Amino acid sequence: MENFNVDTLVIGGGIAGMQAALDLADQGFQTALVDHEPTIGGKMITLSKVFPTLDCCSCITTPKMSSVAHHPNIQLLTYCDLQSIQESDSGFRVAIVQKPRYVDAHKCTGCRKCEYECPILIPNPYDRGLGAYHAIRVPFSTAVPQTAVLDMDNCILCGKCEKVCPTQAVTFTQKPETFEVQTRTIVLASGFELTPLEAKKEYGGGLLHNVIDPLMMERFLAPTGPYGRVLRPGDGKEPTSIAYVQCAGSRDQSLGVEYCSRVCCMYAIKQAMLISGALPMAEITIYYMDIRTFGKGYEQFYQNAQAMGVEFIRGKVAAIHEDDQQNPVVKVELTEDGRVVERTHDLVVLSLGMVPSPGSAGILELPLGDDKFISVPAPNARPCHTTRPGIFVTGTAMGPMDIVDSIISASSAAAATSAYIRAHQNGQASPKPQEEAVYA
Amino acid sequence: MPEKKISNNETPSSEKVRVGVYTCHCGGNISHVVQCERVAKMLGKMPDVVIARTDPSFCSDSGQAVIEQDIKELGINRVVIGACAPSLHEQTFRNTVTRAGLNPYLYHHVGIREQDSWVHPNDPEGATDKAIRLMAAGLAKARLLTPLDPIRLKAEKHTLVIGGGVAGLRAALDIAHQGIRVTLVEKSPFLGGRMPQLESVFPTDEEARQLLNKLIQEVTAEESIKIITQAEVTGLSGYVGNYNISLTQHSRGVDGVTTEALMAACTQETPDEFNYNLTQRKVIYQPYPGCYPPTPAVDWEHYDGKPLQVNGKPFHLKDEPHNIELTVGAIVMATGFDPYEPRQGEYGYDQIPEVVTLPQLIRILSRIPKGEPLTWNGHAVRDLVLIHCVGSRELDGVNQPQADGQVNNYCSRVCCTASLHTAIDMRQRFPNLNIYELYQDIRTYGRGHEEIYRRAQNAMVRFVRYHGTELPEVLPAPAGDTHPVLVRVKDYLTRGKEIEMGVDMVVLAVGMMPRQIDDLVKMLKISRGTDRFLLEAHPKLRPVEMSVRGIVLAGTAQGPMNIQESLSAASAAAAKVAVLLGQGQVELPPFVARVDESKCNGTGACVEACREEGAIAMQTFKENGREIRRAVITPANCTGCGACVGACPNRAIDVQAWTLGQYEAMVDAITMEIPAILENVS
Amino acid sequence: MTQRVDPNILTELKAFGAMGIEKCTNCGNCTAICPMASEDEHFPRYMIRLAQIGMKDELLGSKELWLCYNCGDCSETCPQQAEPANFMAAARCYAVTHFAPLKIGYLFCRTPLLGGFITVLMVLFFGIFFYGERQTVATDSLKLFHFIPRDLVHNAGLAAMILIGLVSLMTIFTMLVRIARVNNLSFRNFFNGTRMNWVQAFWEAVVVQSLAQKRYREKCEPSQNSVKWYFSKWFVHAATMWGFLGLLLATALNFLLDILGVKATGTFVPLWYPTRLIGTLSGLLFMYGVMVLLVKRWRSADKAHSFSRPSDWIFLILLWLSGMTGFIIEIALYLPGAPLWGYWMFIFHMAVSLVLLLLLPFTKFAHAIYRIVALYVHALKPVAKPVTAPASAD
Amino acid sequence: MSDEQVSNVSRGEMLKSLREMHAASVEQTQALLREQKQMQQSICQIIRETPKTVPEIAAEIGKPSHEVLWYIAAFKKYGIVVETGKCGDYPLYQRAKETQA
Repeated sequence: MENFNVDTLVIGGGIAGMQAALDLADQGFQTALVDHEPTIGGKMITLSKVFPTLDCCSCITTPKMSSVAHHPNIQLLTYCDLQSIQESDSGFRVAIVQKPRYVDAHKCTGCRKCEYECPILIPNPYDRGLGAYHAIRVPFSTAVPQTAVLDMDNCILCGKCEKVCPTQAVTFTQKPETFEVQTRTIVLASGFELTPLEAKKEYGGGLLHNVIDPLMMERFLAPTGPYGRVLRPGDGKEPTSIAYVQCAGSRDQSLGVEYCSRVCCMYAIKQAMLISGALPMAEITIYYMDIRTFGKGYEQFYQNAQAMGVEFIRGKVAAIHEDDQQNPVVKVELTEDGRVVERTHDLVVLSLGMVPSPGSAGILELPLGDDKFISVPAPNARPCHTTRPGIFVTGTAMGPMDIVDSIISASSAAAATSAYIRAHQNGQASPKPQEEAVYA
Repeated sequence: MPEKKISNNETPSSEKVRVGVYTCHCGGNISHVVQCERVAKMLGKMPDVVIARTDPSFCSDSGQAVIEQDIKELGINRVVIGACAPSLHEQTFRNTVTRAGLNPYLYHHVGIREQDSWVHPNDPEGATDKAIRLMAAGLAKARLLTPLDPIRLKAEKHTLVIGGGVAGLRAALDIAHQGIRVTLVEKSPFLGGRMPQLESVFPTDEEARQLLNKLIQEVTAEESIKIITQAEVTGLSGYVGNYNISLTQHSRGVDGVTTEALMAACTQETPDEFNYNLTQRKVIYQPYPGCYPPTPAVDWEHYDGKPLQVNGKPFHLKDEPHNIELTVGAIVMATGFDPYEPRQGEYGYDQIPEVVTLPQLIRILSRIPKGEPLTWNGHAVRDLVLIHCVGSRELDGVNQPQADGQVNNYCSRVCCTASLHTAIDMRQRFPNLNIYELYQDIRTYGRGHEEIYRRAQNAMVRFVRYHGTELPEVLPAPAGDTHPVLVRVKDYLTRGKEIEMGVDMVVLAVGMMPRQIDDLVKMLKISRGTDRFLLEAHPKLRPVEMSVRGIVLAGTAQGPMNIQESLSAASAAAAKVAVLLGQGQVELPPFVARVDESKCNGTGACVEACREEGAIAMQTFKENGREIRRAVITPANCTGCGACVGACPNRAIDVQAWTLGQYEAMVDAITMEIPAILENVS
Repeated sequence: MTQRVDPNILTELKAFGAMGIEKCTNCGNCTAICPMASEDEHFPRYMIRLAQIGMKDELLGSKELWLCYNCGDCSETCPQQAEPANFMAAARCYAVTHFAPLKIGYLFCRTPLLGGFITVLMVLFFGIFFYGERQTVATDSLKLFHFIPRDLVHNAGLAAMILIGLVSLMTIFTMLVRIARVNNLSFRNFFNGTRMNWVQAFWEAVVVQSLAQKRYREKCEPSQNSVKWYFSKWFVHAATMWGFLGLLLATALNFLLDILGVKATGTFVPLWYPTRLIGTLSGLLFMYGVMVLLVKRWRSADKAHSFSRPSDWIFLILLWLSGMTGFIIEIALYLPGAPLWGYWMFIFHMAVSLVLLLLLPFTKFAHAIYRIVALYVHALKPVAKPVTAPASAD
Repeated sequence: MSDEQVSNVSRGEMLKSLREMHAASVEQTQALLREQKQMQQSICQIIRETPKTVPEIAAEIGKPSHEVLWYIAAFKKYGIVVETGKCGDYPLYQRAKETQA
């Protein structure tokens, strides 16, 4: 990989990163988008449908991924890690490592012949480990780029993939490659992780197979999910009683996560509605402390869910244990009528919250807020500016937010970034000269 | 998108039509109901269809690649895609087709999600049948498609920002930073909107006016921003890239020289809106010290017209409104919000003097000097109740509808945090004050907001949880009670026990209502949602754009937001404007009327039928020595509504890509009996 | 019935040591995690709520306060770190203050200095009293009941017993009255149990739960961290309680033997003599329990012991002193000759033990009374079921 | 090892040296593969003739049901098993028609 210059380096290929990159590239700025995963799409690509419109998620994400891939002003750098960053006179010099795919990205056509030939099955992280894929694979059918990647840690080097590849793209000898990008600005969109399923021991500490995280449920609801339908992972039963435990990973000082994660109420309600569609006989209960459906159209969404028969019970679930049928039993006080009950469900979804993705913040030497997300010193004046001039932050890297807010935040970061570039031009290449206008 | 070359737009009509038909599963949205494979199989048997495929999602990169490949390898020259609504991905597929070297208008999009699978979830058979018909109709149309070119127009690199509140100011500044000229128009005589009425803002506890002044300074320092106050949009024509705007600006009424004398001479008073009518101000006024512009202005609406006595001489204040015309490429709607005004008697509002709204309380608090106790209505306030969700989260059948018959069933997003923030402030300033918050759910969702909730708890603010179906009651206390007002509520943290609080002041945390901008909405032909706020084109694909191209949204005109969110939305709006106007040109779809010269004999019916200004006109041509009157279209002004098509007695006008011939073919295909379709196939 | 909110109760309870309780958002985690809470007895959340809106009568009239064994699970898992266990302890202190006559408990719950001072004063008073009544010192062997006349000791003990008996009855009565009022019961309900005979309830409360500590044993051990059995909450508490009861029994038996003329109090007996043996073994058990409890409090070992009220300390210290002095006396008894300090220690022991008994209704010790009553009412569950029906139907 | 070297040695030798380089992970993965093969054999054998639910399969081969489900999901994805209806709340799975031995 050659070194090259860009106007902006966007870190993170989730929805916020893609939107920021597109908004900047559309204005004519040379943009590089770097992601440590072998495909862009972030967390959003693994979701089923999105609230409150219930659009299918891939209908929103995949075209954006495609636009990013085809945009003449965007250079896509997948499966790359940031190594270091140095301030230079015209911005930043960023060293990036291209991790070896063991597949020549230029030769690979994404035909997946290698994948079908590979004998090893490994847990598929895009299915939260509940589905499987092979040690060499295209991450998922809509991945961008459609390039296979080999997991050397789970490879027996049998060479079958190499043999079957029609374009001789498999190269076991690839090595990490380091290259440098000279950029004038950086947009950090490194996203979030779920609070770990294991964090709260009262909820089984991740050991109960039928107590799952919400992204698992997203996969069950997505047509491309591991089972192609909603089944509980403990024994493949189609659940008839499903419970959501709200604030299972937020607003809980016993976990060290004190803030509200902002999206859990809505995704729980959304999933409840989708489950009602997929399993019309299922009873769905949402245990909550406060329902926070604050966004545009969200309150109506909540009321619709109530009308559909989703049961809302105010009370923080204190503990979950398993009965001898693998059924999770929740213990909760129904605070509205003051009774303590133990209720048995087939499946419990812990509405886990958001914690910042580890990584980039440290390399960029950005200070963190009390909540460990990137600190934004002047939220009421410059909501996307970090403490370092020329580095902007957007999306869930700066705190929990939903997709709509992430997209708006991304566009706003794009505006801040382009304003910064224009203000610090130093006689360097400005956006591409405009074409002569054509009159109708 | 920057220069996308449109090539191969000269597909000769004689060329053999080769259609590719693609039925999308839409990630299950369609395939869960419609048997897509069957649709594809049926369509595959129809004439001219070269290939019929299905895919989990054609909009994905791999899906698009399939289509591209077919065009290149199978020589497909017409593309029919059955998928979601065209509003979502028509553009996506246009780009796909273009990339493959085909004219983008040789592709037709059939909405079999919104029009079929979503509306017939319980009738898979019927839905599949319907999908086949819709697709067959699409195919019939696609056969008749001709290559078209988009209309490219020079775009004015100039933006109109309507509204001088924090969102408007931010949007103006960010747009100016992208090298685009801005005219900021504000209805009132002063900038700042609602923000200066706040004191300290959460979560940073900064001074609202200080923050705002910084922003105003930046805006006023920017040469490419022109600020016009006391002005309203009174006329609008044109289209994206070239909107012609008429503004009417009122006089400020005072000029620099006599300002102070005039202010001194002015005696007429009127309720001060800045303090939510709690106080009086003169009709010549500055809302607050340090406002911008600093020059006072005359409140023409309330001015009684009587001359002032200045230095013993009568002085007449006169409003001489004048018009300003400008051409802009885009419009930013930053018209803001109004606090919900409770109706008389709602929680005792406007009946019991102890009942005020939260915005009023903030003004009241700002007027109490440091160290002095809180008094209201002539007595010390020891106990105070804040009621949440007033004018928000209302329920049909529980809350009384407003004048327009609606209830505000949305959440206003900011009131929870604002109430708690104010409560903390009060507990700090008046340590003996006891505060109750009556809430349904505490929605401190934002970054640092939960911390505010915690601070309020640590400050011993009391919380009482009511149900939206059983609202609290505010009553005057019987004589001899320790407090003037009683608040009764069923507390759902105490098993619904009915409790009562004696209080000295009741504060209603009122929600947000959109500004009254009916005229603008009509003029711009933009849409509002059921909540009456302005409606974005799509909450995720185009969250700050309206469906009318060139009009973008900033701040609370779109829905309740706090300051930080307004700023973000405003900056996002600026980014969209920059993308739209940055290239200096815009592309309009070619779906405009076209006159078939051979058929037009100049009846003029089309001109009469046309609703757009300057879209169609009669012109006289000399042909073979004869003078012929014929209709001529100005594509830029035509919206493609088709009114002229219906009016023409000679079928001489058609809308491009939506011609009568195409419609007829579609209708024939859609009404064909299924056996007939099959026959047709065999 | 509409009730007027009293905002002052919570503030008052904070002064009783309910630190952090203002952070409570009523999420219900504490009640759900509580091993003692059940369908009908829901606490701590509901107790906290009563305090938040100032429902003083309901709070004081609740048996739930006394069903809590302070295992600390609620505080351990509280999402807000509002320390509900702490609140319950404070509320019990508050209740003790209200139930016992003359609000003497207030001193011991709220004012560490004054409470401690009064305790010391009382000990001094009895010390001086016994010192004033002392007789000759025997030097050949320790003849304690010659030093302080046997009858005097017996009479003082009897008087103290009668006094605290009366006071305890009063406090029990006050508590029952409140429970009755809050639950809309008549006082007779407590004795004509419908489904469960009140004798049975008594058996359940006194023997099964209080002596055998069934619920404590079964429910109050933290499930997560495995503690050695001899450090388990239940064992430490049981050691203290049974040790104390054993000592009481030994004393009573001695008294009985004296009345029956089998053996005069204070005559020398070998270590294996039944009453002596019971006393020594109980004493060892007792000292072990008290020591562990003291160390736990001192180290704030867990959430349940993170905060201590003066009343907790005074009670524990008195227990420790009485146990410790008892052992020193026993050592003196078996030493050759009659060390003089044995006599002084005896005076001190008498004074401390008397004060311990006298403070029974006013310090943390009072839980021994109230918990039995609460457990009794609990055992009468069908009668005591709250008649204020939940306002919300499902 | 540079590209030049690779082209000079035979493919077999290259793989061999690579295997040495990744000895630990290869050995681990080979063990995993054996387990997977065995699992696949025993599962497929059970459901070759009659479709069964996950708990039934798990009971027959004596493995935890969540593990069996993981394999079933994987096999289903790659076309080795198919779903053939339901037994109560549990879907039934059967070996797909084999295209090759």
